[in-house]
Amino acid sequence: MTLHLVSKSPFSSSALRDCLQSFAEGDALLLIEDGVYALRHDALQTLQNSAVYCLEADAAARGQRELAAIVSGIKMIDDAGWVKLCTQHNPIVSWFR
Amino acid sequence: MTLHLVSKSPFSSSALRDCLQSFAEGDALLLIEDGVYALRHDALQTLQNSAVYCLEADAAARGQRELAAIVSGIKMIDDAGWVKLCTQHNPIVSWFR
Amino acid sequence: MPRSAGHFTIWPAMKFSLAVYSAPHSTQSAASALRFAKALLSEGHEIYRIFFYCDGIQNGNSIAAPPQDEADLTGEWQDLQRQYNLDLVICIAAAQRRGVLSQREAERQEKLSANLAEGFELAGLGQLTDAVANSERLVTFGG
Amino acid sequence: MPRSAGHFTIWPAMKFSLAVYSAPHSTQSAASALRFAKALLSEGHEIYRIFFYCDGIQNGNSIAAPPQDEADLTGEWQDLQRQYNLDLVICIAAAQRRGVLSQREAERQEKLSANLAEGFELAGLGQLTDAVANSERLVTFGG
Amino acid sequence: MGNKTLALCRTAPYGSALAREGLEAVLASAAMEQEVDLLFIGDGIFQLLGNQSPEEIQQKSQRRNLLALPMFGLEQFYVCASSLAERGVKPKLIEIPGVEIKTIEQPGALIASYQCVLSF
Amino acid sequence: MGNKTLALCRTAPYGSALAREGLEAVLASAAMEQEVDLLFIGDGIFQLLGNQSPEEIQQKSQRRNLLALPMFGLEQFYVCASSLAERGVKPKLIEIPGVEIKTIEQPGALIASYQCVLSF
Repeated sequence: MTLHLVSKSPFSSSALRDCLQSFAEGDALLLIEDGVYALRHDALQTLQNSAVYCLEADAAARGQRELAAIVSGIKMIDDAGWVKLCTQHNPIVSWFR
Repeated sequence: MTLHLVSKSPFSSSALRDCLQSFAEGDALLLIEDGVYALRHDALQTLQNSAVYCLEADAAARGQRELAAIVSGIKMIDDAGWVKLCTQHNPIVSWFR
Repeated sequence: MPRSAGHFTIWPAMKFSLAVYSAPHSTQSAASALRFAKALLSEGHEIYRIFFYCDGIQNGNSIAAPPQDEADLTGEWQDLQRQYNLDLVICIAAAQRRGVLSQREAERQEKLSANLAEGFELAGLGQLTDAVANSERLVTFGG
Repeated sequence: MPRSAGHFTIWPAMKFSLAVYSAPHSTQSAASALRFAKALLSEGHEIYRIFFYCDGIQNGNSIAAPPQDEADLTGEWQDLQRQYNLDLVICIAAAQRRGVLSQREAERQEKLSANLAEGFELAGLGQLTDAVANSERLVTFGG
Repeated sequence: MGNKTLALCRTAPYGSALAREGLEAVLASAAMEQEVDLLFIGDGIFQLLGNQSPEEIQQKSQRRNLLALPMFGLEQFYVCASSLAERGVKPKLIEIPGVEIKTIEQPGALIASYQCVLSF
Repeated sequence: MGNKTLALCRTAPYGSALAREGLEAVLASAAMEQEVDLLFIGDGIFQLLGNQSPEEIQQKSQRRNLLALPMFGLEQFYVCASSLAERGVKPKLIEIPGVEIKTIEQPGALIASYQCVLSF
């Protein structure tokens, strides 16, 4: 199934919303760059039973690591974990605007 | 009063929404570039009693000139009209993301 | 002082500066800035300075070679500069980061080539502050 | 074939290509692409090609001179290219529009200087199609 | 290998170069006889509208690139139904000569059926 | 002339260079003793958060630029209250040594009181 990469803030871009409209059952979502601010956004709640990941370095850079740790259902991963997700899913779709 | 320039689509960017949150009575709004798609968005309805302008060339480029003509309360202007608006208002605030 | 704009006279003329944050051929906003600058001048207003910042510094990249049927913004800025003796200033720090260098900067940075277009000038951010201080209107083009 | 990644062996290794649409020093995404490329290689995967398109072509601008305490992405791509013999391809049409030229292109376009960084190669969009056809995974970095 | 490819077209024309450069990449794929489909979604559906007059902003028509696609065997475009509805664009207004427009309700399922997705 | 200036800081740090380059422009103004105020609004409020570790993504701290501002006489930041609320950031979490944080409810009125607004 598809791996979706979202790299923009859900407060200023439609990237996350557009991604969720194109989300199929079994898909996975990885938040990178400003996409990690999705941790603070309601939209993620529609994905409670799905695989949602967050790139730890990007969360840490933005002071969101502690928050990420307490948002339930979000798995923090490092770069090697990102690579692994990409081997486990296909296609890989980037939502960068 | 302030002239606000919005240049991004309200369907993919928070530019228009953010602008409207910072809109004061007596301000004017000019839609340029992809901002002209605001003609198709509900958000503009909150501005019924305000001065809302649309750059005709940008609307025409995108096939929105006919629509602009029938959306009530929107004034179509050319580049000279844009210049005039800038002389009549200050400050001029650009919402481009 | 009243200005002549073709057939008629406009009062009052105003002093504008523009801040341009976007590269040509990426978004429309550099092209919008050029159109607005032309409209200002043809309406008889004065342009105190055009300050290119962030990705906008690419407007002064002399080796861009867009296809014949696409706009050549660098060339159009240069034409306008010659015609109106415009002050086209490129932020030197933003340009160094992104690879637009004058001959002198290229030597200083030990780079093999320079690509700053004639008619543009590299200077510090103080020129933006100065433009703000000395203009009646500042219009920003970004995104 | 299993690949060695430092101390341990990973199976199965995969063939990746990356598409990079963003310039260094404008958004984070070119830096993310570089980090992801390094992670791929250290996990033992193969990179078939990295294709630079849209503003991404600025990654191959040899005269960018970022301050010492900021990342030098062009230099880092070059290091990685040398170490792994990577295929770093810059879309020639996108680069012409935006002012990144090889010596040969500069002469053909009658431009006074060239700025394509060593280790990068100019080629057509067919190289993106070819990368898609010959890779098991394509990851896009844009925005 | 091959790898059936979907071009996800989600940007409006003219405001940025991405819509144009995306179509150029699709044309290149089609010219090389790679299997590529298009899905217009989000603001990408604005690329399909008629009456575009980009000469008013000194740009080339992007619709012309769309019209060239059938010559390369691309005779069917997928269009996201909810993107049209959200923007108040009636499906019957979308017309590209030589192209069959297929509106879809579940873009996620379509996307997942491809080996490669290029986003523009 | 002078021209009282407002820097409208509406972008998150690190994801794009705009937040950083905006602060550099503000520093330049302050160093030249021009009157400039800052309003953090929208995603710009994320610039103010503590615990930023940008070294994890090989970037320099942008908070360090903020911390330099009081040295140039910038001792008060305006922050949009509804932008904080929308993002779930409690006002008391925002702390910049040497800076008084003034949350405002009506950004439009504040903006209109300036002769010049720089958006970043």
